[in-house]
Amino acid sequence: MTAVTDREQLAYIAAQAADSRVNVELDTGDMTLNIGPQHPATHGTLRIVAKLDGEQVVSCDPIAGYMHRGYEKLTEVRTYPQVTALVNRIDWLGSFANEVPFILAAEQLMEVEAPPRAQWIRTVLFELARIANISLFLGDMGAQLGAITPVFFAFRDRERVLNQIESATGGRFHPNFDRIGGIKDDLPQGWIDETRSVMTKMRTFCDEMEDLLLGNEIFAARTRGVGVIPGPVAQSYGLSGANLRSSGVDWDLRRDAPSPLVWSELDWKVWTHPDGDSFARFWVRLQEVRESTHMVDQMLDGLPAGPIMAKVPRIIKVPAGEAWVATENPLGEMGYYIVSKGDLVPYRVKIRSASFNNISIVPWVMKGVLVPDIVTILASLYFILGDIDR
Amino acid sequence: MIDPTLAVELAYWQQTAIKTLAVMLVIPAGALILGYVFLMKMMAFMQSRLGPMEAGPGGMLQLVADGAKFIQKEDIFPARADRWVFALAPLVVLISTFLIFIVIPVGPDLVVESLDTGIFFALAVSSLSVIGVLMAGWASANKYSLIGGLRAAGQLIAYELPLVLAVVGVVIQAGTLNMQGIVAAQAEGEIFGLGAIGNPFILTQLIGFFVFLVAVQAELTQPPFDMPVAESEIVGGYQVEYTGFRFLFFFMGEFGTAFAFAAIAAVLFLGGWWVPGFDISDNALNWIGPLVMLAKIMLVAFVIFWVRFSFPRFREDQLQAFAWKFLIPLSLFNILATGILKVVF
Amino acid sequence: MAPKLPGLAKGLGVTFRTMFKPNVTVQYPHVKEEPAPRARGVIALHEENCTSCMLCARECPDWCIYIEGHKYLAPPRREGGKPRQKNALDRFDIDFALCMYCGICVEVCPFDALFWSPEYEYSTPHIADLLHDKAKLGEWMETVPEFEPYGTGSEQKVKQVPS
Amino acid sequence: MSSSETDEAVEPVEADELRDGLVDAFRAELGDAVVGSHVEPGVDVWIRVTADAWRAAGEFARDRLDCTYFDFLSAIDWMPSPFGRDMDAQEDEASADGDEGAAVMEQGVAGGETRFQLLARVHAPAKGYGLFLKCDVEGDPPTADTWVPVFAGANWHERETAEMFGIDFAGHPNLIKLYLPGAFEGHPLRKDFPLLSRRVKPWPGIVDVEQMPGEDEDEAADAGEGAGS
Repeated sequence: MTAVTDREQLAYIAAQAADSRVNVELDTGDMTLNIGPQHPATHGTLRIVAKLDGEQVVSCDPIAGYMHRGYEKLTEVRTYPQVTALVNRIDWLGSFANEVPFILAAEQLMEVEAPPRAQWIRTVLFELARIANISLFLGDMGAQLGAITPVFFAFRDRERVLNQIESATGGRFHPNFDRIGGIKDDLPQGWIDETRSVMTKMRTFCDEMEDLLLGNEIFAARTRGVGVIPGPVAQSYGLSGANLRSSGVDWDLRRDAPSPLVWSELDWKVWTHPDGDSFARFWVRLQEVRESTHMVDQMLDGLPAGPIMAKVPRIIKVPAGEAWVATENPLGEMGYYIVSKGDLVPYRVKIRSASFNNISIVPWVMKGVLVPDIVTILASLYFILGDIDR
Repeated sequence: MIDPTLAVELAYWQQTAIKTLAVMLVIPAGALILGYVFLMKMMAFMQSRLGPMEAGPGGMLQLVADGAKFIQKEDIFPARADRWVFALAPLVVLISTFLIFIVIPVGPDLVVESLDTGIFFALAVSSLSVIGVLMAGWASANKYSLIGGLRAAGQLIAYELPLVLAVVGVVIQAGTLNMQGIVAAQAEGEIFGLGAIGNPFILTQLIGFFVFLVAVQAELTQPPFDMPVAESEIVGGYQVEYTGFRFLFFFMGEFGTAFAFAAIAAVLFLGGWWVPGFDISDNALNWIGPLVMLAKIMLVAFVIFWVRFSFPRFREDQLQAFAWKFLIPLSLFNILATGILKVVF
Repeated sequence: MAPKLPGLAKGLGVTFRTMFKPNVTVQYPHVKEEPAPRARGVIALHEENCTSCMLCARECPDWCIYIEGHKYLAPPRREGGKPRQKNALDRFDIDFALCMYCGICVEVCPFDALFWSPEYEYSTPHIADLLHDKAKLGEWMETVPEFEPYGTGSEQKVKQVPS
Repeated sequence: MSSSETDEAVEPVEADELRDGLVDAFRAELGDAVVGSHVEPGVDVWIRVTADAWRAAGEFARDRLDCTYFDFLSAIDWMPSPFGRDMDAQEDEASADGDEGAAVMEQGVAGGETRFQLLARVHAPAKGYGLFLKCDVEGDPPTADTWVPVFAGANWHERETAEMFGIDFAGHPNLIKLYLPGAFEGHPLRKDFPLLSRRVKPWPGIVDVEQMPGEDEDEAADAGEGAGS
């Protein structure tokens, strides 16, 4: 809570109002409809200025920045453990998955390798975060299209996954469990069996979603052929994750990028879909959640015994140098570019978040669609506001 | 006319007073029952929740509490709103609901006015709500409500036609427009010699029943046809600027109309207040008629709300195409088939 | 199982079946759900262990731990020995309005004076009351659960909570 | 990982011919516009070009090295920050400022001369490698050509870099602020932009355990200081 006086607060709000008039050149022809920043379809405070001609969208550009917390400035004054605590608030649904690339980049700079048991537990929690994140998307996609029931199924079953993350790490949304050289603590007793039962529950959830939405003719009518993004355009905008794989580009960092985590030791399949429309994005994510539940089962069977923390000095000073590590987060490719000058605090951390690129394609994909399709396409691109604004 | 229950001579104005009072009570009660049983409890159980449990035993008084809350809310007019039109819009919607109940029979003698053109009057009056919705959409001086109002106008008009055409099949088979006559027709008639359970038109008019239910779903702007109040796109459509008791009118109008249309469907397709085993003019039906009607209304309302909680919503153009290209031809075919069969048998 | 129903009918089937399955609501004020023993609800202070070394206050990213202490001469351990100089803790406040529950202070404390307790019902009408002082943090000590034993294959040793 | 200025000696461990090949391809294409490069065997490759060859480097990477995937584009400000971490006790402030002059500005991997340096990453999904492109930007405000015609995704990244670092992108179709409100002056990610939230509140970590009467001053301060950082 920064100690900003009321006067500054009022000046800031006045500037905001001025901004809305100056930035958007007013065009009297069409009707300009402001969707957001407080709007149910925008997962948080994204504002979309859509120029409508009747129900047809002439142009549509999102205005981000209502949730900008200035992460890259904050990381310049924080030590590495403090940044880890801070950084899992960027994509607050894929909790644990935010910390992993930052810690891996720091480990790469320090040339430290976490023991195998720590790597396996990291990957288990990574996939649990993916399941928790994407299962909410499956429910929310239904809600955006008007079906009220799926979102409650999503929250009901996702609760069990969050309980598992909480009983292992202590925090449901912000685990802060990853350390340079290993993880903070080991798994409690009985955790593995409980997680297996949660995984079977999640598979029945996926079947319910398939029955409720995927097979539904109305859902198909609303999403097939809506918001088609061809492969090359997706690549030039830097879309990542399920948005890229649903446009036919077979690229998944878990398989293609060398990473100390244990994805290479499991057998699993990367799901792609040729169409690139909203239906394909929903379909790819549904298969990915199922795939993740199978991966977690395999990992729980093969969890090695051993220590969970490598030899690391108490006060961490990362040697000078630059490192980049990106992992396949639930929303897409998230990467950290750490520039270190050898002292307690990183010199510069560039945070490449998935939703930033995923939403930069909105002006291109929204030309000429109908108003209800704005919501469908936004829901299918699936962004988290914190990920866009950082 | 002797009022059967009181068996005392009542002047005409006294009867109308009682009947109006009865209708004035039925609508809020019907809205409360439907609202509580389906919107609160059934929806909750379908979503593996409990629904409201704190207000009253099992949360029964939740809607009463909501009503009180709405009434004490501030009555806000948007700055550039068209005051008179804004104020009258909810009333117009509510009036159309009240008028429908005039012709709905609940017992051999229990009907406000047994008009000869009963069903025709009911459908004509039910299209009044379109005007109320348009007034609300325009008067709120808000982009979202304008879009909502226009969408509602397009949708309600598009689905008036299948609604009426579905009823025509029933009228052909019953031979009369009078609701009591339709109930009587269903009581006496028999299919293929099997007279015991009479001939509820749902058996012979299945297509008509399906088209009627779909059209009712659209008239009530409920998912999968809730474009006018699509909360994830236009945040409540024409209702967005309404607060306090005006929003209560809209809410009561919505559920009152659901109650009314479920009642019409019960009369047209499920044999109204008649139950097998009773003679049509038996005085006892005056007592059990309303209960039978309530049971049938709850059955029909269950299907309406069950569809509401399970489906996503259509897009605007798909909704119109579905009405014009699929429902209307289907109902015309139904009329044709009924006509031919009527002549043959 | 069921014949290839059209998608719409399958959707109805799912909602109909869910109607009869048990629901998951926990009616909070009457029935309370047990958070996991490791849940980070509130921080408890074991005052005897604290030597006011200020490490937690320095490491806290949100700057929400305020410590004041003074030195005093403690009686020597062995009679005739030199009087020992110890730190006394006057003030140890954690402002839970600022705290982001990251757990760095609990981890960095070299003398195991801070512990996590899964207690979560300490909301107050005034935000100022979220500044828990030394006594309040001491009260939370009772709610700190024993550390859970670890799963198979772990080489961690289970820590003890000072009684 | 030593931050060697230029790539004169490849680590003897194993030459990474794939990434060396990339560097040579760039050298063949752009000639002396490639002013610096660094290969981290098996991990990554950095190539630094001059500002006016920036767009050509992008097009070359996309067309001939089929790096069709645009990852991100940002900038680094190499001037050390005069404020430090705002966490040292206020009276230590003086000592921090004292040696500010001495903190020389040395760039990281693949070197560089100017204060601002653009940093972009592109990726070749088909081939499975990615590469970093860097370039120094001079001038006041520092300007570089835009990558929007090369990669459509660069639009937002350049808008963010422009408002955060004050770097102007010539040819950008709509270079208005992305995050910050219209009337916001200054470029927050520049090192000389103060982090206000840390300047208004005194740091609670200041050791103010009063000394014992008759205790000498510095020994206590060192105890506090030593334990802390």
